[in-house]
This record gives sequence, C-alpha cells and structure tokens, in this order.
Amino acid sequence: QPAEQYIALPSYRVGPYAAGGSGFYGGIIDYFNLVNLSGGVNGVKISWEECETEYNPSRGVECYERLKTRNGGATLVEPLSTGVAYGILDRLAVDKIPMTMIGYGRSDAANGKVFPYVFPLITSYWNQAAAMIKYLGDKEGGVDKLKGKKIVHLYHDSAFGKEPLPVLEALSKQHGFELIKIPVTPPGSEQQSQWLQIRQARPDHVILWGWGSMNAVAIKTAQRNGFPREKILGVWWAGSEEDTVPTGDAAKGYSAMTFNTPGNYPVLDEIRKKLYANGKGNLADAARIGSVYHMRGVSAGILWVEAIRAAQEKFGKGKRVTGEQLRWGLENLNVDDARLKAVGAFGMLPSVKTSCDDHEGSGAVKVQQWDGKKWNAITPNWIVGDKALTRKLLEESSAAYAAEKKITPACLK
Amino acid sequence: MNINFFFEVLIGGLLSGVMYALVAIGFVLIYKASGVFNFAQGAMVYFAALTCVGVMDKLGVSLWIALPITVAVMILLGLSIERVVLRPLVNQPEISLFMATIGLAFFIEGLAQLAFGAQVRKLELPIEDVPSQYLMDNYNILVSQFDIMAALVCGLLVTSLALLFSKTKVGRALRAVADDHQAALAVGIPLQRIWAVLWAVAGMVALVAGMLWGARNGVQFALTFVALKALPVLILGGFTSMPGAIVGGLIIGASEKMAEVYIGPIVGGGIEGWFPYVLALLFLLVRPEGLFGEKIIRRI
Amino acid sequence: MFYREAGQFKTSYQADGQIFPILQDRLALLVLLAVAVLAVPLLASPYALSAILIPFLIFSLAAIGLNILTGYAGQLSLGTAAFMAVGAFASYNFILRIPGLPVLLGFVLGGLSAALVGIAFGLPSLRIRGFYLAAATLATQFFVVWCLTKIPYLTNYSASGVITAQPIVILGYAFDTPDRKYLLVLAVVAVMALLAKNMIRSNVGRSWMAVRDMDVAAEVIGFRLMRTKLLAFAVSSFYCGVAGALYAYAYLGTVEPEAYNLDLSFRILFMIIIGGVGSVLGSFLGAAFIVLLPVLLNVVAHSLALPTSVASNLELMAFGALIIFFLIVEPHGLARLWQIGKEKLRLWPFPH
Amino acid sequence: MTMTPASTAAAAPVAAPYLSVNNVEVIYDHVILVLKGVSLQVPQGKIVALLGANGAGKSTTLKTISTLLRGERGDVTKGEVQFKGERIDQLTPNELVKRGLSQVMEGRHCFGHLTIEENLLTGAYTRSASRGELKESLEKVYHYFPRLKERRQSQAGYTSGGEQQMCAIGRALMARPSMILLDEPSMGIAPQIVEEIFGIVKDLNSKENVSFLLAEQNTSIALRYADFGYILENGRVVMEGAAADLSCNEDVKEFYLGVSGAGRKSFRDMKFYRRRKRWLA
Amino acid sequence: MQMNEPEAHFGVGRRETGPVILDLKNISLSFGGVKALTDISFDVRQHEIRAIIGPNGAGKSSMLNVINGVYRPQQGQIVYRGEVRKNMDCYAAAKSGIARTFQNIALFKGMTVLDNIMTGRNLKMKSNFLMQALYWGPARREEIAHRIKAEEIIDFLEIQAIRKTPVGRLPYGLQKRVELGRALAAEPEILLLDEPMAGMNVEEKQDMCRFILDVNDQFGTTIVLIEHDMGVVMDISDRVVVLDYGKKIGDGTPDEVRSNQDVINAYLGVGSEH
Ligand SMILES: Nc1ncnc2c1ncn2[C@@H]1O[C@H](COP(=O)(O)OP(=O)(O)OP(=O)(O)O)[C@@H](O)[C@H]1O
Ligand SMILES: Nc1ncnc2c1ncn2[C@@H]1O[C@H](COP(=O)(O)OP(=O)(O)OP(=O)(O)O)[C@@H](O)[C@H]1O
Ligand SMILES: [Mg+2]
Ligand SMILES: [Mg+2]
Repeated sequence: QPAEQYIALPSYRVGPYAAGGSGFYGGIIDYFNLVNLSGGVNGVKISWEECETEYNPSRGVECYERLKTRNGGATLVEPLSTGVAYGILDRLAVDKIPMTMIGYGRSDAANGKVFPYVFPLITSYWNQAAAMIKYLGDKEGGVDKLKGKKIVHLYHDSAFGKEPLPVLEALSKQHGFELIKIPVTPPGSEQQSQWLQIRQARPDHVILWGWGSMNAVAIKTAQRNGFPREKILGVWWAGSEEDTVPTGDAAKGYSAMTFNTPGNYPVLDEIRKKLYANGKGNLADAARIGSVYHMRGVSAGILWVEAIRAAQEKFGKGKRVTGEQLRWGLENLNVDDARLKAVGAFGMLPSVKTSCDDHEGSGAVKVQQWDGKKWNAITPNWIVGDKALTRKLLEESSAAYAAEKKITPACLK
Repeated sequence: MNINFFFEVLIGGLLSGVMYALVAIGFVLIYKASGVFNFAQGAMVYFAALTCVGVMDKLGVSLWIALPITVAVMILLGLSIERVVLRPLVNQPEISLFMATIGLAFFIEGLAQLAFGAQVRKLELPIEDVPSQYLMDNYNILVSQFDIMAALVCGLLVTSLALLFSKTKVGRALRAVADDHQAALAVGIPLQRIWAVLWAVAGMVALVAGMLWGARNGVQFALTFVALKALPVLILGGFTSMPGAIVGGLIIGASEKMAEVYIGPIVGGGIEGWFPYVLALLFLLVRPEGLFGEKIIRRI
Repeated sequence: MFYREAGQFKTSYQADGQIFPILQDRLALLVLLAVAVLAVPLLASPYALSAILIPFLIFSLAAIGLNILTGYAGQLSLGTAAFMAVGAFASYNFILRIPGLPVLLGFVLGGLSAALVGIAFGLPSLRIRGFYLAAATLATQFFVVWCLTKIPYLTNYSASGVITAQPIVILGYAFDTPDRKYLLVLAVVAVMALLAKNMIRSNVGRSWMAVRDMDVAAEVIGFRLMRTKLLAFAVSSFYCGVAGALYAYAYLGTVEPEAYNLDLSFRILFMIIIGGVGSVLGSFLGAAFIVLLPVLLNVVAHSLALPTSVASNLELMAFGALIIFFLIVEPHGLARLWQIGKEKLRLWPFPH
Repeated sequence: MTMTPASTAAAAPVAAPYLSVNNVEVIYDHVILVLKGVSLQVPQGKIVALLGANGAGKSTTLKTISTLLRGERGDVTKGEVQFKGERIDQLTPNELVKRGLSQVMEGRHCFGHLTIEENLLTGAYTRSASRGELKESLEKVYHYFPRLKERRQSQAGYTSGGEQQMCAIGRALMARPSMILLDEPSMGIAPQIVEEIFGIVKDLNSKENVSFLLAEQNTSIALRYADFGYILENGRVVMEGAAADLSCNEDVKEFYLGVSGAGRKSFRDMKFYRRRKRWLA
Repeated sequence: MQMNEPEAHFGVGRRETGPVILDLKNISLSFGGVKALTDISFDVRQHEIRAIIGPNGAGKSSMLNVINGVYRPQQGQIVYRGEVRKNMDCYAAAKSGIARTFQNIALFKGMTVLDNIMTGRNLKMKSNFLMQALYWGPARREEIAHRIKAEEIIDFLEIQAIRKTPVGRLPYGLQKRVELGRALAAEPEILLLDEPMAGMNVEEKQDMCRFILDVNDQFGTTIVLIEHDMGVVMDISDRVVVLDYGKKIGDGTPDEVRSNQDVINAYLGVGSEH
C-alpha cells in the first residue's frame, strides 16, 4: 500500500460559521485532490479526514483526538477556530503534530521557540493591525498625516476583537491619532447604538474587527445611518463574499484586508477543469471557486504541500513524513514567487519564508474593495506594517506565556 | 448633552425594539397556547427566511411567487410539528416539552441547511434600508424607512393577534390549554387542532420576522440568534401578552441603546449583551410576571 | 431472573436508607467502579480517555450541579456555563497568585467563588419562577462572560484574553497524561457524586425537593424558602465551578472565556433533561448521551460516503430527532427508562 | 360471602347499553397494572354509580372511557369501550364531547387564570351556539349554583375548593352532553349543595334524559339516586346490581354505608381500625 | 409507641380540655373586593377537637390560612400560648408547633411517601448540610432516629405498603392520609386539618376518625378541623364554629350548633338527618 500523507481536518459545515467553514475546507480539499490527481507529492498521496466540530471547542478537541490516531497518525491539523485551537494547543507538542492557524489565534504563537508546533502562517492579527494603520496612513499621504485623526476600532467583544489592541494603542501613541474603541457584543445582530456613536464621533476611519454575522450587520447599519462605507476598513474575517453579499449594495465601496489577491489564477482554472468539470469538486456551488474563503483554503493547501515537499527533501523523497518532520518542513518553508508561479498561484498569496523565530513567515497583506459584485484589490503591492513593534510585543507576550507554562524557549531541530 | 443625538438614540432604540418584538410575538403565541417556551422559534425564523430565498434561488422565481410557496411550507411545518412532536407529549412536564422544542431546533436548522445550503444569502425587499429623506429634511432626525415599515408590520401583527386572543372563543380556549392540558381536553377543546393551527401561525410570524431580519442582516444562520434578543423582551412584557411583547420591545430597545451609548463608554462598552437581561430581571423583582403577563397564582 | 429484590429483607433503617438498597445494584456499582479505576486506564486508548471519558465525567459533574438546582430544587437555570467559567477563572487566579497553593485546594476555592456568584444571582429566585427565572439567569451567563473579557486582571493581562491552566501537580505527582488526568477527574467526580447523593437522601435534599414540588407547602412545614433556594444555588454553583475548573485544567488546557458560552449552558441543560431531571444517575446518562451521540452520528454519517456538508446536516437532524424520540418514549428521561426497565426485570418473568 | 359476581347477572341492566366497557385492562407507566378486566354498562337514561375504596380504580375507569388516560402515561392493553354502539377508544376527547360524552375530572381542575364565567364558557367550546343560547346555558348553571354567579368575575384559581368543584361541574353541563362521567362530585361540597347536585343529576336525567356514570365515595347518597351500581375493588368489579339491591346487601351496608345491625354507629365509637374486607384480593 | 395496636385504646380516657391555647380576636381578611372573613373571634382550647363548618366559600380555609400565617389578616389579633401576634408567618407558626393539611392536597408530588413524611420532621433536624453531605456520624444517626419516628407514623396510618411510592401516583384518599402523616411527623401542638375526609368512603372515614381521635387522645394534640360530613363533625368534635359568608353565625357544642336556627338555614338545611 502506497504511503499517504494524512492530515486531520476538524472542520465545521453546520452552524453559524458554516459558510466560512465550507469555503475554507472546500478550498483545501480541492487543492489536495488536484495534487493527488497529478500523483501526489513526489508520489505520496495526501489523505485527510474531516470531523464536524460545529465550531465548538469541546467537540473540536474530541475530533482532534479521534482524527489524530487514524491512518497511521495525523501529521498536521487545522481547526480554523480559535477556541478549538486553544483546546488542543497543549497537546500538540506531546502528540508531535503541528498545527497551522492561518490568519487567526494568538499572534505571539509565531515565536517558534515557545510554540514549536504552532504556525500562524502568512500573517497574524498584530501584523494585520499594523498593516491596517500603515495603509490608512498611506491613504492620508503618509503615517505622519494620521496625527489628530480619529480612528474607530469597532470590534467583536471577545478575545478575538481585543487581540489587536496592544498594537493599535501603541501606534496611536506613536502617530498621534485618536483611537476610539467601540465593542459589539457577540453575535452582534444589532448595532444601532454603536453606529450612532460612530456617527456622533465623526471618525476619519473605522476599523471593523468583526466575525460572522456581525460584519453584514455592521455594513447594513452603517448604511442605515448614512455612514460612508468607503471609510470602513474590515479585517480579513470581515472581508469575504459571505460578509458583503447579504448586504446587497450597502457594501459598495467597503474595503477589507486580505492575504489573497482577488482574481483568477491558473491553479483555480485547473481546479475548475480537472475537478469540477468531472463532478469531483468539494464545493456544493461551483460559483464559489475563487471566493475569498475558498482561495484561503487553496492557499493553506499550497503551503502545506510545500511544507511536505520541504520535509521530504530533508527526510526522504517519496516517503511519508511524520508529524515531527512536517513540523520541520513548516519551520523551514520557503515559498517564493518562483515556487508560487510553479503551482499556478503567483500573486494569490505573499511569499512565505519561515524560521524558528518566525512561524508566520510573511506578515504581508493587501486591501480589497467590494464593488457591489466582487472584491478587487486596491493596493497593487503587499503591505507590511511596523514589524519591529509587533516583534517586540510578540517577544514580551510569548515570554510571559513561557513563564506561566514553565517552558524554556528553544528551537527544535 | 446633544438633544438631537439623544432623540436619534431613542428613536433608533425604539425601532430596534420593534424588531425584537417581532420575534417575541412568535414566542408569546406558542407560550400562550401550550405553556411551552418554544426554543425553536429562532430556528423557524431562519428556516422561513432561508426557504424563501432558497426557493427564489433554486427555482429562479420572484419574491412574489416564492412567498406563497414559503407560506405553504411553513404551514406544513407547523402541522407536522404538532403531529410528530407535540401530540405524543400532551400533558407532559413543561421542561420535557421545552426540551423537545430544542430537539426541534436542531432538526430544523439541519433541514434548512441541507435543503438550501449554508451560504449566506441576501434578501432584498422592495423597501430600502436607508435613512428616510423626508424625516431628514424636515426634522433633521435620522430614521431608516425600512424600520418605519417594520414598525407598521409589527403593529399590525400584534393588533390582529391580540384581537384573536382576547375576542374569540379560540383565544379563551388557548388560555385554558396553557393552564391545564388535561382539563382542556376534558371539556372538548381540540388541543391537537388548535396546536396545529397555532404552530402554523407561529410559522407565519416567523416568516415575517425572518423576512425583515433577513433583509436587514442577510439570510444566515445567525438569524437563529435573534431569539436571544427577544428573551428580555418576553420577560419584561410577560410571556403571555401580545401587547406586552411590543411594549417590552420598545422599552428594551430604547433602554439598551441608551445604556450602551451613555453608560457603555464608562464601563468599557459591550453591555448590550447583558443589560437588557439585568433590566428585565430588576423589573421582575417588582412584578414577577412581567408587565402584562398573567399573574402567577400561588394558592393552597 | 437474576435481578431480584425478593428475599432481601432490610433489618435496619440504616440498611434501607442505603443509596443502593438492592444487593445486585451494589455489586454492579462496585464492579463498575473497579472497571473504571483499574481496567479503563489500561485498556482505553488515549483518544477514549482524553476526548470521551474525561469530558464525559466533567460534564456529568456539571450536570449533577445543574440537576441539584433544576432537578431537585426546581429552579430552571441557563447560567451553568457562567458558573463553570467562574470556577475555572477563579481557580486559575488563586493558583497563579498564591504561590504553593495545592491545585485541589485551588479547585475548591474556584468552586467556592462560583458558589458566591451563584448566591448573588440566586437572589432573584426568591421572587421569580419558571421560565421567567430561566430567562433571567441568562443575565448571569452574559454578565459573567462580559466581566471575564473586560477585566484584564482575571486573565492575567494576557493580550488574547485567554488563560492557560497551570500543570496539575498534586503532592509532587504530575497529572499530565490522559490516564492520570482521567483518574483525577474520576476521583473528583465520584466523590462529589457521592456527596450529592448523600445530600439528596438527607434533609437538605428533601428541603430542595419540597421547594420544587410546592414551595408554599414547604414553607408551611417549616422550610425556609430563602435559605433553601440559596443553598441550592450555592451547592449547584459549587459543583459547576469545580466542573468548570476541571474543564479548563484537565480537558482544554488553554481556554478563552468564550468557551463557557451559552451553548455550553444549553448542552448541560440538555444532559439533565435527556438524562432525567432530578436524578444523579440521569446526569451521567444524559452526559453520556450528549457527549457520545454526536460522535457516533459523526462516525456513522461520515462513513456513508456522503458529501461532508450533507453528512454534517444529517447528523444535526438525527441528533434533534433522537432527542425528540427519547422524550416521547420517556418524558422523564433516560434514568426513568432505566428504572422502568429494572422494574420490569424485577417482575420478570411474571409481569403481573 | 353471600353474593358472587355471577349471581348478580340477573340484576344487570336489560336495556341496550348506551355506554359499555368491556373487559378493559389498564397499565400505567408500562408497569403498574391498575384495571384488571373491568366491564360495565350504562343504559340510556340511567344513572349508574361506580363505588369502591381509595385506589380501586374508579377514576382510572372514567379516564379510560374519556380517553384522557393517554396524557397520564396509561395504556389500555385489553378490552374496548363502546358508546352508542361505536367503539370510542381511539377517538380524541374532543370528538367524544362532540358526541355528547363529557367528563368532570376528579380534583377540580379549573383553569386557574380564567374567570369563573370564562371557565364555564370554555365548556361550551364544542357547541356552535349563538350568544343567546350561551347566555341561556350560563344562566341555567348560575341557577343551579348561585354561588358561582356571585364569583363569576373572579379568577378560578382564587376561589374556594367548593366553588371550584361547582365550576367544574357547571363547565361540563355547558356542553349539553347526553352522557356525563362524574368523578366524585360531592367531594368538598357542603351537604346541602351535595343534595342539590344530586338533585340536579336526577333532574337532568329525568327531564333531559342525560345518562350518568358517577364515581362516588358518598355511597349512601349515590345509591339513593342511582339506578345501578358497580363495586370496584383492586381493579376488578366485585359486585354489581340494582342500587336498591346493593343498599340492602349486608356487606355493602357494613363497609360502604357504615351501618350494621343496630343502625349507624357513631364515628367516635369506632374502637378498632377496620380490617379492610376484600372480596377478592 | 404501640399506637397501631387496637387494644391499646381500651381504657385510655379522653384528655380533659385545657385552657385556651389559641385565641383569635376580630379577624378580618379581604382580597380586593372579596371579604373572606369579617370580624371573626373564637378560641381553641388545649386538647380539644374544634370543628369549623360552613357552606362553600364561607372562609373556612382562609381561617386556617390566617392561623398558620399563609394569609395576613387586615385586622385582628392572634393570641397563641399567651403571646399576642398581629399575624403569624409560616415559619414561625411551624416552629411554634402548628402543623396542617390542605384542602387541595399539597404533598410534594415527586417525592416518595416516606420522604414526604420525613419532611414533616425537618424542624427537628439539627445537623448542618455539610454533615449531611458527608452522611457521617451524628448526621447519619439523626437521620436514622427520625426515620424510626417516620416509620411509626407509617405504621400508625397503615401505609407501609406504599412507603416508597411517589405520592403523585397515589389515589386521592391515600394522599390525604399521607398528608396527615406529614403533619403528624412534626409532633405538633395544634393540628389544622382542612377536609381530611373528602373523597373517602365511610369505612375510610371511620379509620380517619380513629386516627384523629387517637392523636388527640394519646398526644393531647389540639385539633382544628374543617369537614363537610356532618356525621363526622357532630360525632367527634368538642366544639363547633360555623361560618357563613365570612361571618361567624354559630359557636358551641355540636348539639347547640345543631339546633341553632341560623346554622340550619345557612348550612345544615332542614330535615338533614345527620
Ligand atoms: N398516573 C399514574 N401513574 C401510576 N399509577 C397511577 C396513576 N394514576 C393512578 N395510579 C394508580 O392506579 C390505582 C387506581 O387509581 P384511581 O385514581 O383510579 O383510584 P380511585 O378509585 O379513583 O381512588 P380515589 O377514590 O382515591 O380517587 C391507584 O393504585 C393508583 O396508585
Ligand atoms: N387568595 C385569594 N384571593 C382571592 N380570593 C380568595 C383567596 N382565598 C380565598 N378567597 C375567597 O375567599 C372566600 C373564602 O374562601 P375559602 O377558601 O376560605 O372558603 P372555604 O370556606 O374553605 O370553602 P370550601 O368549603 O368551598 O373550601 C372564597 O369566596 C374565595 O374565593
Ligand atoms: Mg378517584
Ligand atoms: Mg376550603
């Protein structure tokens, strides 16, 4: 029996976040299928198993525990849920299974010395926040122009929404803009008072740090209160079709962060041609190919496959790598533009180069804008914020974690 | 204090309250008729809205054709709920019935997503959710015209249902059922038929709520959560009162917005989640049966 | 045939007052405990231990807690997860800030903090009843989670607002593997279940049930309503608090306040209703049902080779349908079903 | 023991039964066997009394007939019930009331939140009566129970025990049934009113040809007004016969009427606890 | 205790009626517009059996509710054991030895007969809840001691066979008996009985009378009794008070009351042969 590279996918396809889950995991699986069609990674096929978590930490842990021992042992896991990720965080090093947290989770996990098995790939919340301020500054004609401006941070009142606060606060002090923090109680299906407050404050920009149904409501309520959507900048969890389509025209002009450039790419064409044309696609609705969540899933797939490839380079080509070895692969990832071009995804995601110190590997993002039908990138180049600042915060925070957990920070081999 | 802003907050709050009341009505309907707290109301709101847009999508028809189809589906749903879930549970402990509605909620949620998929959809009603120009120009007050329509619909619904309950013999029979299933059966009230009708009506109310909330927030799973907004309204207004639902809605809506805007910033904000509950709770300490709820009879 | 009461005469009231008056039941329980302590850690896979049995036991404990309040004292509550959160976050802070504090004592202090919060939020129950109270307890749920996200001190100023449970070390012995954690949880749960059983067969338990069944009459007989209800809130919250601490320490490890959301409260409530309101055994059965059923359904649905989203939705529907099915079969829950089964067995083969 | 069930057969009603219960067996909660094959008949236009000690199964028998058993987790495992020559065990209570069979449940069961008058009006739910007719029926009930008229606007939950009992009976009358199942109508009612209630029963019976099956503990008055009687013990019919015959029976006299040889004994003079006598046990 | 042995009753003489133990003075109670009690005064002597009779809605149950503090009278005074109380509260009443049964049975439906009776003894239990949770030492001994008392009552009332049955499943008549048991368990000084014999046949009433008389004889418990069966009332009570429309219309020995014209008009009816 040929060796298979088995990956655990505790996914969610029902419940409040089903729309995101089905797009993201659909993208991953589409890419896996594509790779397998062309013979796998150096002949090693990728296999995976899904388990419904309903975005619930307790069920997620059960899924992880169940999936991890199947098929000779999982070599990678991605729950796409902060709660589930935290629930299994402690177990990873013991089980020797790396976990990626693509675009979510605690930002300080990028410190591989403290979190050897955790990979917040591409970019973390802190770098995103820094990039957002940089973008807003650029829009004004330079970050120094932010002085005296008012920026509202409208956030999901949870750990997720509060995560960027240290960065935003530091930057507000540094650049002299006023930061107004307005929380929205989850799930955020009513935001009249917040938007009245915003209208009252007359801010120059609104950062929408939202998740789930909160986003559509925010945009709709902004419209209802006559607040220009052009002044709203969402996080990447507020920047998918799922967030804008239900608002109809209200989202026209609204922009959001992303780590994928919207558009069409050869890899997507291949997915269409080789999979969906033959009824092998994972999405129920082929129109969602290339949507934000789907592309995010494809990107995850690409990075993982490249990590497998890297690990195979080191530990033996054409052989299944173990979780430990794949961890090495993830830590020594170098997906540059050439590599991206080779897999048909050049420009779709930033180049990613990881190391023990930097499990994130990039920190570059783009801004996209909704034109009423689809997302369009409005920054031609990848934006990177004040990385020195985020690095400092990262060191402090992960050191505190290490102290609490009695971990001696060190790089794994 | 900026008085204009104050009024905006107040009016915005009142109108949000109307939206809550819309959902609360569905709860009152079922509670009055069976003494059961219908946990599945939120799921029904989602189901109704999703069915409507799903039908539009799948069959490619207009809203005006999809609506009657959805109405039919909701009626069918109501009838089957009575037949399959409630009938075997007549005269059982309230808490078991409550639990059954929870099971029902899961079932409906699964069914809705199975039939029409989990993706978020938009629902466009002929009326746009933008500030009313007229009010803006003449009174310099910002009110969405959509909200005004919602208030009208809600008022109409409450009035007609309140009349149903207070003026007809069915209304009286329903109150009897809520008091004592067994005795209601004994006097010949056709419990089954009444429940079937009521659940069908509750389905319709859910449809109205689903359309309005769906148009406002998009048709998505989170619609099931709007029930959480309706609960404080219910306890404040009283589980058994139609007018209570609307008055409670207005009070809750206005006061939660006031609290968020004027108290929120002092304590770090985000108090909208619990403030209505605490408010309703404090109120209950004064009147344990809510504003218009039926007095709880404790006698030996 | 083998399950008989006949011939077992009680010669003392002490014997009759036992938790399991029937010999076969006592033996069965002993065997069960022996298996749970000796065989399970050896035989069960780490998966079964850490993903099924540990949460099952923890949820059972929380369900016992809620059952004390709702099942025995008749106060419907939807704030269980909040009390669990208080237990977890309080334990975390006590252990963090009092150097050298034994972990178990930390759990107890966590439980006591939860009990205090329980008493505070139980006060309205003196006037409010039924679904009104249930809806009002949601205030606890939202308020507590709000506090935990708003007060950085409680999460030790962690930027992401999560806490990371300290390693469990008791008397120098580290409970760090699934089987050790399992044994620790098992011990805590078994002891607390026994205590609950004791309370229920004594005067406190009777006072709770009296208040549940008819509070006016209970007052006339001489139970003090306020005391009884608040005690129920306190004890129940204590149980939930300890369960919450175990949930953080022995199960999740790293938790955010959101892990103790309304959804969790509801899950615990499902457990007691499905298992049996007013039954300690029911708490266990209900927890097993709610923990295991989704897993089973998940395995079944995903082995059918259906598209995943279809399988997931079917799973949800089957879960709902089974809840309804069991309620129709026995509205008083699995515990009652079990009891009826036993009664039939007792009479078998001569049913009447 | 002078009487065996068989020997009473001759005394059994001769008219075609209006209501007949044939050999029903009832189990509660799947395990508690309560009725062990009860058969009885009510001929049209007659009053039949169902007597028996606490727990004999009288209420269960009545609930079996009115199919209210389902709501209490009781199952009819054997036997059948016929009303006007049709099987009714599968019908809903609503259909039964429409066919003219009403039940007054034991233990009052008024709708606490409804006023007395509203309670009475719910009784007429199955009738499609005009306002005037309803008013007339109401007046009739008020005529029977003037006390109810005084309390018509009070919520039933706040009325006295006896008032609730009257309300429950009045409510059943509002349906204008042709057959009424009365479960302990005299319970908690002042003696004068008890006489009146039985007077009403007789009245309805003779003037409007309403048949009655009444479960009653007050044996003396029940036998005074009834045409036939059944005695239930432990879920079985142990004796049946014309009311007059039963009241002459020595055992009935001793155990149900409390009179023996020398007439009624004072309650104060009962020096012994009665060892309950059972025909079959 | 051997009260379940019938022989024991021979030779046990009735206790002498003692001094006034409970004195109700000018009690008035109304609910909104409904006047349940108007200016009622009567007393209860130690060891006596005091009956309250009257038509439905006369205010009998309300009277009992006033005595044990469920209702607060708007006017009037209660003198209990020489102490003046404006009104009682339930707990104080129970604490000072007043127990009762209810017209609409107020048993704890989900509990077994035994547990119901044990609740009656709650005021006599001293161990705190921690001890009970541990079920240890004194708590355990106490529990067993009270269990013995409860079993005596069960024997006395002849309900051994149903001791472990949840009371909700019992037929009406037995529930009444269990409720009496619960009241007796408190070993009260005054026992208030609200229609204890409703829904019983003669045989059962005879037993119930016997129970009441025995309690009265053996423990000297004072009994206040509401009952509609005139046979019972006239036979076993020492004095009878008659209420009608919330007013007192008669008070005296059974014979006096029986011949009181007001009482005959309002309640007994002419030709009542009881
Ligand atoms: N819901 C129930 N569940 C279990 N057992 C029941 C239930 N209802 C009644 N029983 C049992 O059935 C038997 C008969 O009860 P039933 O109420 O029919 O008696 P009854 O003759 O009406 O007595 P009473 O004169 O006291 O009203 C009793 O032993 C009782 O315990
Ligand atoms: N809590 C209350 N609220 C309003 N009215 C009440 C309340 N309690 C009693 N009443 C009224 O007071 C009057 C006396 O009631 P009570 O229960 O004392 O009568 P009773 O003499 O016991 O009658 P019965 O023999 O029918 O039980 C009744 O008319 C009743 O409706
Ligand atoms: Mg009966
Ligand atoms: Mg009374």
